[in-house]
This record gives sequence, C-alpha cells and structure tokens, in this order.
Amino acid sequence: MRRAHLRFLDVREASVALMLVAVAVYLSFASDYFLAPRNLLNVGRQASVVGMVALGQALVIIARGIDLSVGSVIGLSAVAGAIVARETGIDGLSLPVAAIVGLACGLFNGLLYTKLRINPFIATLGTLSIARGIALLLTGGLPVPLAGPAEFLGAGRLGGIPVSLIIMLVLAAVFVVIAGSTRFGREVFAIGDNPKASRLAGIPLDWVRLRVFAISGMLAGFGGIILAGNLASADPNLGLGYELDVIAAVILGGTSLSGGRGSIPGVILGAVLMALLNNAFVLLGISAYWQVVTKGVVIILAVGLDSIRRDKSADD
Amino acid sequence: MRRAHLRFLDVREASVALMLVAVAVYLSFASDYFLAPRNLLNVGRQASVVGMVALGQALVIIARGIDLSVGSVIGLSAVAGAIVARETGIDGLSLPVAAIVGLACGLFNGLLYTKLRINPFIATLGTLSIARGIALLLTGGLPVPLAGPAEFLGAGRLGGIPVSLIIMLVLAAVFVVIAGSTRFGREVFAIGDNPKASRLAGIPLDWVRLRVFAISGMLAGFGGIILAGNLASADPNLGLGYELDVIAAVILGGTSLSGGRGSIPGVILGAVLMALLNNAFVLLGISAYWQVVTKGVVIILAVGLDSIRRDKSADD
Amino acid sequence: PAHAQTAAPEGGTVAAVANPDKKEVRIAFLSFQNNPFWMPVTEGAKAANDYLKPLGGTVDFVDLGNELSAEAVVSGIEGALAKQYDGIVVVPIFDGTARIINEAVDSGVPVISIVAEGAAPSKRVTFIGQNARAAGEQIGRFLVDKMGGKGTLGVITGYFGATQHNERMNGALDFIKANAPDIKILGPFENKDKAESAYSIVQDMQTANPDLSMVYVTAGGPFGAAKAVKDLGLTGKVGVVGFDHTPENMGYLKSGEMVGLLDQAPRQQALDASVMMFNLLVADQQPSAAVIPVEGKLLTPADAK
Amino acid sequence: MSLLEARGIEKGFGGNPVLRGIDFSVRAGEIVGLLGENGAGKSTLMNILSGNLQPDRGTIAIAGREASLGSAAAGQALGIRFIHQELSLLPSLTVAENISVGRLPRGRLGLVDRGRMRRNARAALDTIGAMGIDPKRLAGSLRLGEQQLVEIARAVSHQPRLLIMDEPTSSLTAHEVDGFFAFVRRLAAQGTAIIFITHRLEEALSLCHRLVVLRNGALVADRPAEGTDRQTLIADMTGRASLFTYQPHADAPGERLLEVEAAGDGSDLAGIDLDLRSGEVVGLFGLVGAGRTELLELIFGARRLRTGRIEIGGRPARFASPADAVRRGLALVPEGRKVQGILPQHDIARNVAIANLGAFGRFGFVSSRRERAAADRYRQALGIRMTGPRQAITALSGGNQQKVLIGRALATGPRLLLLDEPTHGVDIGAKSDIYEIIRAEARSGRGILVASSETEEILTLCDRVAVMSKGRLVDMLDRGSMSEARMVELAFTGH
Ligand SMILES: Nc1ncnc2c1ncn2[C@@H]1O[C@H](COP(=O)(O)OP(=O)(O)OP(=O)(O)O)[C@@H](O)[C@H]1O
Ligand SMILES: Nc1ncnc2c1ncn2[C@@H]1O[C@H](COP(=O)(O)OP(=O)(O)OP(=O)(O)O)[C@@H](O)[C@H]1O
Ligand SMILES: [Mg+2]
Ligand SMILES: [Mg+2]
Repeated sequence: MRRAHLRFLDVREASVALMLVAVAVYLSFASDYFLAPRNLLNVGRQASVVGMVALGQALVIIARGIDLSVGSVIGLSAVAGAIVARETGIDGLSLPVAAIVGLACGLFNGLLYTKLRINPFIATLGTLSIARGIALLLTGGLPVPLAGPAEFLGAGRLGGIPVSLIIMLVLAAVFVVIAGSTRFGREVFAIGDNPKASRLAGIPLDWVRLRVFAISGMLAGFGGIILAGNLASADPNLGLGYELDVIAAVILGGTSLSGGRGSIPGVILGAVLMALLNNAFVLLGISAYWQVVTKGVVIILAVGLDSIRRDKSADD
Repeated sequence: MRRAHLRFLDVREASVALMLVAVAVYLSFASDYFLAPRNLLNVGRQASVVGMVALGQALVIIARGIDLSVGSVIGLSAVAGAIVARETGIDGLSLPVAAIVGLACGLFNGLLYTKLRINPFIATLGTLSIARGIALLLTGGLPVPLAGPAEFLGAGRLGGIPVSLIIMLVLAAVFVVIAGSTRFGREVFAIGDNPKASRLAGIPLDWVRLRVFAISGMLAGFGGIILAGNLASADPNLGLGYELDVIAAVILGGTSLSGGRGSIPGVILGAVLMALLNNAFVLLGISAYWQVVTKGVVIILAVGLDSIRRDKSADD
Repeated sequence: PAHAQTAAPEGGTVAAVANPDKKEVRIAFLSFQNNPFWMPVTEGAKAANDYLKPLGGTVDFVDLGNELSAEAVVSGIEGALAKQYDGIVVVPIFDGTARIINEAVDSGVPVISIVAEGAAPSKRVTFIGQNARAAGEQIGRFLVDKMGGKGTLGVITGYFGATQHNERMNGALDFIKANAPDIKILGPFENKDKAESAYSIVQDMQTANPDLSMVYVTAGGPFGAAKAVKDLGLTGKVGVVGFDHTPENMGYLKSGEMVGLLDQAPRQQALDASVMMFNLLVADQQPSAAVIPVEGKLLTPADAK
Repeated sequence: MSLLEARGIEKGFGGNPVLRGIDFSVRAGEIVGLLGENGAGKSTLMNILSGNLQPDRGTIAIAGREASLGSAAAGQALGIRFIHQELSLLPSLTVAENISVGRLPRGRLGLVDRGRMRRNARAALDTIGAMGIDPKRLAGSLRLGEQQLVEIARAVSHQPRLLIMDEPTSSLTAHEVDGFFAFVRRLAAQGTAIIFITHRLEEALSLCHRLVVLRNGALVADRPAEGTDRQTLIADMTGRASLFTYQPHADAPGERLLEVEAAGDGSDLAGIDLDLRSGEVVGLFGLVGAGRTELLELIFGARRLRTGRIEIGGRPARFASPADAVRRGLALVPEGRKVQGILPQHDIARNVAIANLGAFGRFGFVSSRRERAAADRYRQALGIRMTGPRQAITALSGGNQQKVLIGRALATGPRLLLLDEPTHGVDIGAKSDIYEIIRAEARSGRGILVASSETEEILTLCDRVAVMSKGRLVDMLDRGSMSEARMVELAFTGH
C-alpha cells in the first residue's frame, strides 16, 4: 500500500494534476457555470490545438530537441491549405495540404539539425521567421477565407462534443501508445537519455530525430488548419507566439527540458490547465492586470507544489 | 602557424563573426550610407540593450539555466524607476531603483530555482507573467514619462558615441573578466558542465545559481531603464518579447544551451548581428515580409556556416 | 502664380503645390506591416509617390517590420536620418518615439505623424489621424444607442497597456459609465490581437452571462468574436463592434454578427501626410493645424448591403 | 585460424602516437587478457578492433578475410561486441529495454512485444549469473555494479563471436565476480572469443588463457597464462620490479581529526562510530551496498546527518553541503568519476583547480597561469600521462582521469581526505604511485579514510580498517588483526 501511494505521488504529472484539480474545485464553488457540461467542453476545445501541437513538441523535447517554429508553422500551413482550397475550389484539400506543409517544415527543421548539425534552438528559430515570412508573402498579409471540412474539424460538434477535442483525445491516446510501446517511441526516450550510448546501441539517431521533427511539424500543420477552421479564416499571423504556450504545456506536464523523460498524459493536463486559467478569468471576471499576475503564479505553483516535499539535493 | 590558424577557426564565435563580416561587406556595397560613422554608431546603440541583457543571460545559460523573464523585468524595472523618479521628483533615483527592482526579480527567480527546486524554464516563465502584470498594475497601463540621467544613458552621446554603447562595451569587458578570470566565473562554467561533480568539489551550487539569476535580473533592470531612457518614456509593455532576441543573441554567439560552454564576445557579436539585420532592412528598404524571411535565413546561416566543416558525429 | 494648385490625388484631400524650380524632395514613409490594416496605408504611400513623382517628389516606403514597438520606430527614424531624407512621415504609435522625432526635427528634417502617436508631446509638424479616445467615445455613443442603455457588454482589448487600445477602450467605457450606468460591463480581457482568443473569450463570456448582448473588440481579431457569435447561433442577439474595414470584418458586417465598424481612413491619412510633407519641403507651406483629426466612418450592416 | 587478426595497427591523436604497430590476434573460444598501465592504449586498440575508431595504418582480418570496420555498427554486424569502460546505459529505460535497445522486438500491430523483451532480458541476465536483477526496473535505479552486469547482458544477448570487455569487473562484488567468471568460461567453451581488459592481475591470471601486455602503445609481451606469475606481469607492464608494500609509520598517530558518534542518515545508515587521527590511513571495507559511499557522503556533508554527531578537529560538524566541508578542510574523491568527478568540457588545469580556486589568485580572481602550474605539479607528482595542462580531460585514459581527480582533492590541502575507491580503473603502476602519495600525505599529518572493495588494497594501505555491512559499522580491526579472511567474514555479517 505504501508503495502504491508513493507511486501515485511520484508520477511526473502529479503536480500539474493536483493544480488542475485545485483550480477546478475552486472554480466549481466560485462560479455556477463552471461545471456546466457546455463550459467544460468549451475548455476542452480551447485546449485542443495547444494540446495537439504539444504532443509533437513533447516528443521533440524528450529527444533533447526543441521546436520553436510551431507557431509559425501553424500560420503557414493554415494559409497554404486555405489558398489551395480557394484556388482549386476543393475545400477538402485544405486538410492534407496543411498537414503536408507542416510536415515539410518539420522535415526542414529535422534536416537542418541532422544534416547541417545546427542546434535545434537556432534551426527552429530560423524556421519560425522563415515560415512566418512565407505565410505573409503568400497572402500579402490578408487572411484567406476557409470553409468545408476544416471548419467542421475546428468548429463542429459531434453529439455536442467539439470535434477538435475528440481529435486531440484520439491523438493523445495514439501518442501514449507511440511513446510507451513502439520501437520508435522507446528510441526517442533512449536518444534523449543518452545520445552517445544510443548510437552505440545501434539506434539510427538522425533518422529518429528527423521523424520527431517531422511529426512535430505535421501536428502543427494539422493544428493550424483546425485553428483556422474554427475561425473560418486563415490568417498569416495565426499561431503567433504559440510556441511558448506549447512548450509551457509540455513542461508543466512533467517533461524534462534536458531530455529522456516525459509524460504524454501530462502534456494534455498542461494544455488543459492553461485553457482552464483563461476560462477562469472570464468566468470569474478577474480584473484585467490581475489576470496576468495570476497566470504567472499558477504556472509556478503548478510545478512548485510538489517540489516542497522533494529531496533538496536530489537533482543536482 | 598552422595551430594558430586552426585555433582561430575553432573558437566558438567564429561562425557568427564570419556572418557579421559577410553582412557588413555586403551592406557596404549595397548602401552608400552603411559605412557612415553615424550609421555604424546607430547600429551599436541599437544592439546595446539586447547585448547588455544578453551578458547576464549568457551566464545563466552557461550555468544550465534559462531566464525567460528578462523582457518583463525590463518593463517592470523601467516603470518602477520612472514612477519613483516622478513621485519623489528626483530623476536620479530612476537608475538605482530600476537596478534594484531587476535584482529583486532575479533573486525571486533564483530562489524559486534553488529553494523550491522549480525548473528555471517554468520559474522564469511565471515571473515573466507576474512582472508584466505588476508593471501594468503599477501604471494602470499608461506609460510614465522619464527624464534625467536615464535619458542621458539611453539617448546621450559622449564625443558622438552613444552612451549606451559605451556602457555595453564596458560591461562586456567586465564580463569577459568575470567569466574567464574570477572564481565566480569558473564556478559558473563548472556547474554548467557537471553539477554533481561541482557539488562534490565543494562549489556552493545554490549560492552560485542565485547570484547568476540575480545578475541577469539586475542587467535586465538596468537595460530596461536605459531603453526607457532612450524613449524618454517607461511603457509597461517595454521589452515585450525581448527574451527570444536575448536568448538568440546568446546562442548565436556560440553558447551551448546544455551548459558549460560559452563565449562573452560571442554574445556581443550575436546582439550586433541582430541589430545589423534590422539596420540593413531599413537601409535597403526591404519589404516587411521579406525581412521576416531574411532574418530566419541569416540566423540559420550564422550558426550553420561552420557546421559544414565540423565533424558530423562530434556532438551526439 | 508661383503656387499654382494641381488637383488633389484620388482619395486624398490635399493638393500638391507647384514646384517650379524642380527641387528634388525625398520623403521617407515609415510604417509597419503585420495585418490588413496596413495595406491601405502602404497603398496611400505608393499613390503619393506616383502623384508626386512628376512634381519632383519621391516617397520611399520603408517597412518597419511586423513587430510593432517603439524601438522599431526609433531605429527606423535613425536609419532615415542616416540616409539623409528631407522629410519623414511616420506611424509613431508609442510614447517613446517623441525623443527621436525631436532629434530629427532639430537636425532639420521635419516629421509628420499619422495613424497614432504617443501621449508625450513632440516637435512633429502635425499629426493626422483619429484621436483614439474620441474614436472610443464615438463607439461608446453608438453602443449606448444600439443597446438602448441597458444589457451586458463584453470588452476585449488587444494588449493590456498598449496606449491606443487603452484609449479606445476607456473612451467608450467612460462615455458608457457616464451616460448609461445600467449597462453591465464584462472585462476587459486581453486577446493579444488574436482572433482565436477573441473566439474563446466570447464563448466563455456567453457561458457565464447568458444575457450578453454586445461585444466590443478594441483592436485586432474582432472577426473571431463574430465567428463565435455565429457558431453559438446568436446572430441577431449578440452584436460585435470593432475597428477597420478589412474583408473579414466586412463579411460579418454583412451577415449580421458584426453591427458596427469604425474606419480610420488610413489611405487618406497616408496620402495627405505625404503631400503635406512635399508642400512643406518645397514651398514651406505649413499644415493647417498641429492636429488634423480624421473623422472615422462608422459602418453598420446597412452600409454593407 | 584466428577469429580476428590485426596487423601493424598504428594510431595517433593530434600527432601523438598512441599505438605503434600492434600485431594482435584472438582465436575462437580463447580468453585473452589485455593488460597495461593507464594510457597504454588498451581502450584505443579495442576501439579500433570493434570499429569505433579507424586506425591510421594497419589491417584487420576477420576469420581470414580482410575487413574494413568503418563504424561500430559495421563491427557489430560482424559479430563483435565491445563493452566500454565507461558505462553507457540509458537510465530512464527499463533493464529489459536497455538489453534490447536498438532492436526492440516487435509483436502485434508493430508494437514492442514486452513479454518477449522481458523473457529475453531474463534469459540474458541469468546466463551471466545476475539472477537478482529485475528486468522491469529502471536502469537508473541500479547500483553501478548491477548496471555493469546489465551492459554485459546486453552484449551477450547479441550472441557475439567476439566479446570485448573493458574492465568489466571494476565495480562488481567478489560474489558477482565469481558468477561472472563462470559465465565467461562457459561462453568461451561455446566458441566465443573473449578479450578481457583488467587491472586486477589475479583475475587475469585465473581467468585468461593468454595474456597480452601493452606498454606505451607497443605490445611488449604475449604469453600463455599458465606459468606466468604476478611479478613477471608487473615487470612487463611497468618495467619496474618492485612496487609499494605496506610500511608502518614510525610516529604515533597525532591529534584526533574525525570523530563520528552514533551517526545515521535516517535511512540506510545508523549507529556509526568511527574515529581517525592525523597521520592515519583508515580503510572502509564492505560488500557493495554496505553503505561506504553513504558514510563518506555523510561525513562530507553531501548527505544530511539525521542522528548522532560528527566532530572534525574537535569541533562539531553539521555540514549543510560539501562546500562547508571543503571549507573545514575535507576533500572527497568520489566514486564514479564520469558522473560525479570530471568536468568534461574543461581542460586538465581547470579540473585540477576547481575545488580550491581561492588558492589560485586573490580578491576573487583566478590566475590561469597558476592553475596550469598546479596541473604540471600534479602531473609530476602523480605521473599523469598527458600532453599538457590545456589538454581536454576527456582525452585522457580513465586511470589518468582518476589521477587528475586525486590531484584536485590534494590541491585543496585537506586535513581529512576521503577516498572512495581511489584506484578504480587505475593500473598497477599508478596504483602503487597513488599508494605512495596517500602514505606520504598521511605522514605529512593528514587523516585519510579510504573506501575500497579490494582486500589487497586495504591490507597494503591501511593502518586500521572499519568493516561495514548493511549500513552498520560491524567492527574496527587494527593492523594486528587485519586479514583478508577476517575482513570478508565481517563483511558478511547479517547476510
Ligand atoms: N580521443 C582522444 N583524443 C586524444 N587523445 C586520446 C583520445 N583517446 C585516447 N587518447 C590518448 O591515448 C592514450 C591511450 O588511451 P587509452 O584510453 O587507450 O588507454 P588505456 O590503456 O585504455 O588506459 P586505462 O587503463 O586508463 O583505461 C592516452 O594517452 C590517452 O590520453
Ligand atoms: N540507486 C539505488 N537505488 C536503490 N538503492 C540503492 C541505490 N544505490 C544504492 N542503494 C542502496 O544504498 C545502500 C548503499 O549502497 P552503495 O552501493 O553506495 O554502498 P557502498 O558500500 O558504497 O558500495 P560500493 O561503493 O562498493 O558500490 C545499499 O543498501 C544499496 O542497496
Ligand atoms: Mg581504458
Ligand atoms: Mg560506494
């Protein structure tokens, strides 16, 4: 019994889960509307794109990389999908085009890293700028209207449940399997843990890394078209600054920036916590500038909560 | 001779230096105005605040940390300094107050890390939000006018040379000494290289880390009041998004995100490269969207240039 | 006569003076580029260049990039001074730009500000633009009228602490508080100019306040709010009010989610400012006033039809 | 016919020759011991034979056919497995995953077949006599010795034709060594060729068929183990005949430096009583897991003292961190030099100086010149094989890295020196040097506490020995009553 109990508290995502529960409990007393299914589903929808993109980012970070370009890839993919749909008149094309453009951006990042050995922080910072620039050039700065399946994914509901939420949950389930039970997933952890040892063990480092970045790019592309679909409009500035939210969700969820450790459910909890905060501000009508302060405090608490009981010298 | 030659190419900042020279040579042909002393000094001034703040950030990153809060600390310190100056009527107070507020923010980050063991990414992300929120609360969202010594530091010139540029250069020189020839500097590098070994060698990890964050905060505070002095106005949104520029300057300059390695002159070169790019855009009249693309390409090239000759498997 | 007037350019209100000595005049036009608002500004600058070219004036459009900040304006003006332009037209927006504007003017390069400027006074020749506070008040009046003096209004602002956004917001809110105290105000909430944030905020506001009847978006992304209204099936029950005649916004104005859109006539501002600068440089013709207000045109669904 | 035959292998790093024309071969079913001082080139030669490094000159033939081993993967494809001196497990993966990593078995739907993976791991662990290791545990939670066994299991599970092991026994217990040797003999009997690098001469003599000695990059001896004795080997390796033997010190021990009373850390350690005087060398002996490292950490402030008390030089010492301990004149050479010892991105001079920067300058400044001078001093004193003080520490052989760390500890001028397995991976010549140094330091008035798993080391070096078992100090033996049998017997107390 004691072991099982300890185990629960020891899991990496315990801290953010605790914080999530704390905020939720508080909200359910403070606001009559919080527990309404409709509101909960809204929170889920609001978390869905960040959550989706964070899944890919989590793999990247577990493999000791970082992908700063996701925000811009969201914008570029959405714009490209919408333009192709508009030009061809086939709305259905927007989805595959966005995913492919995202994939291409991810591959570009991956190649910069694996072939040119450019550190991922710089490589993806470069792509962040390039992808945004191309999105602006493609559109001349004007948003492109978007409809069809993308709008269904972004704004539609199935039995009252937002489609984008369903997609995120399905993807999360898939990623739990990928991370825990596939050769690729285990190799991602191995690489993040000790790249040298992994190479000696015969893991094709570059090939794994390339795929990790490709996946992150593709999810950003997919997330982008869903986000644009929600608004029925693909804005070249879509996703601006998303990278920080996405990385924060990953780290809040217990993934270590130094690689080799991470939790997929934690990532989703992290994304939900961030959405919940924004929801709380509106539901409770917190005054403007206090929103900003509160956000910071909650982020710190979400990770700090459990550190009080942790052994001090543990992680030196 | 051969050794010396190799050595030069091997220094960490060679790549960004090369890129800097390339851009400068190109500009001196492409624009008649580029080489005008006045323009060169402008570039120096534009690089000065990023450079200054990046010096502190470099120490943080070398010690295996990261400080995302610098942008907000710039804003909060500037605002606090300006308010105290306005309320007391003593313009001279703005500088020390800003430095102290920055220091306090840095200490706060450092304590979150060393006492509560909150990972620096999350701790400083929290502070980013909290400091910005406090800046907004203090000012009610309105910019505060600022004059006196802060304006002299930010906008003044001595013998034609911008004061802020002089300050940055002096600080850089001080940091070269700190990093290379002081006990504290050695300990920062050692901690970043191998925290466990450093602890057993008797280095007081937490005390070194605390000072590193404090310095970063103080430089951000100082940079903030200089930036505000340049604008003669302390805006609560001052420094928004600066963290990415600052971190990019550090990494462009050859500092490794995984700690233990870094170059102070490289940091300054990184900051100057970023300022040079912005100058180039204005001088050459490059359209906004192409600016964004170009910036990304130059960032990638600045780090990628030398990777072509580097050994492929070297850094696994 | 020496100062024979030509006709004002299309879309502008100021005509260029004659330039008999064929004096070459170079004007730098500094502006940002990050969303559709800036397109008519750019067009205005280009049109001014075409219009002034035969008369001996060039207007060079200098892009300050896609991130709006005081530092970008300062480096832009420093660059223009380094390139020895005769005059500068700029979108200063921020408080912190006064010093560099003064420096330019002191070194003999006149500056005209357009669109928005900081509260700190500067030596610019004139400011052409919409007074953000007045614009807010104009919207406030419209809201009070539209809501019949009661109901619930949600407020979404771009960036907390951004002067222009604050002014637009407070202009409206102060008017409403003074004239229609029964209107309940929610917020403000920050959307960082993002449509997707506006969407979520409207969703949440409506959840907590089923009686929501109007949403005011002070800066970027109002169409996200309109889309939320549409998706909630509340078209006709909840209206969105915001700024700028972008195609997106106009679409929702037509379909009814958006009920009011205030325009800033950005093309006219750009054009007039450039021509005024030309006149000033060629004939020392001073502008009519230190501040030339541009009355915004408030479009309603009726105008979109 | 030889399974592997290397001819004329030459290799240099940055112009310094490390291997000078080595001819070396190994037959199927043969166990070859490879010996030599630190930096003799053993690891480098093995890296070349396994494809990790490319020789500057020379050829390698596998089963009679010339092979070009362009990479470790190429070597592995030919059935060559190399277990490195430095451990390379993946701490956040399970033991089973570590054993299969690089070729995780796929089952239905392409997912990893966990059952099969665990069975494979179990089988591999059992083969090498490591029945006690649970394949489901995270590798990071294993002791050093257990990690080493997992690495061996991983190599073995590939069923190599040639298995190269670089000091595999350095962190195994005597018991584990026995099981492991039995396995190595079985493996050889099945036809696997084995190359075995070690610094423990007895092990080499009892296990190997043939012994090859490298000195300074050249192969100086190649003889059958039968009929070879220690002395011959030592002479081969060092060119010296006699090595350090215990010399009782003349003076009586001095003042009391360390006094530990009923100390415990609240978990593994409890009720430790220990004292140490200046001029004394006291050993800490025990089986792996006995708590020696913990005790040293407790004294050094790296672990919190929960019960009892500790006095240093007659004054109570409750250190909050090692920094406090260093200030009070303690120094520790930790076990596990790669993880807890070296600063891999720093040069030798800085690695030496880092623990006592105050001594290399004034007013918070540090003089690089004085750091380099110190490095040169210890290079002389400890016989560190290096090209210069600015050389990267990672370019040194393992044993030489260890000497640098001893230099680091000595540079703080400690009154009390704590050594945790100080000659781990150190060659016999250097070992002797280190013993000399330790004795000399003791003579100059320092107190020295040495944790060691080698009875021989304790007997050679120590004036007294404290034997530990399961977190308790079982008994303290003085010179008169110290014997291998007695120490081992005590170490098994409570087992
Ligand atoms: N990558 C490298 N760069 C430069 N020099 C190296 C490198 N690797 C090894 N050396 C040098 O080559 C020599 C032989 O090293 P090697 O590791 O083969 O020794 P070893 O016999 O295995 O010693 P030990 O018993 O200490 O492990 C040493 O002097 C070492 O400093
Ligand atoms: N990673 C670990 N996880 C769980 N228990 C551990 C771990 N490391 C050590 N222990 C336990 O701590 C105690 C002491 O271990 P340790 O190996 O450090 O002792 P030691 O006597 O110094 O042995 P040695 O130094 O020879 O390895 C033992 O009970 C051991 O099982
Ligand atoms: Mg070796
Ligand atoms: Mg031990």
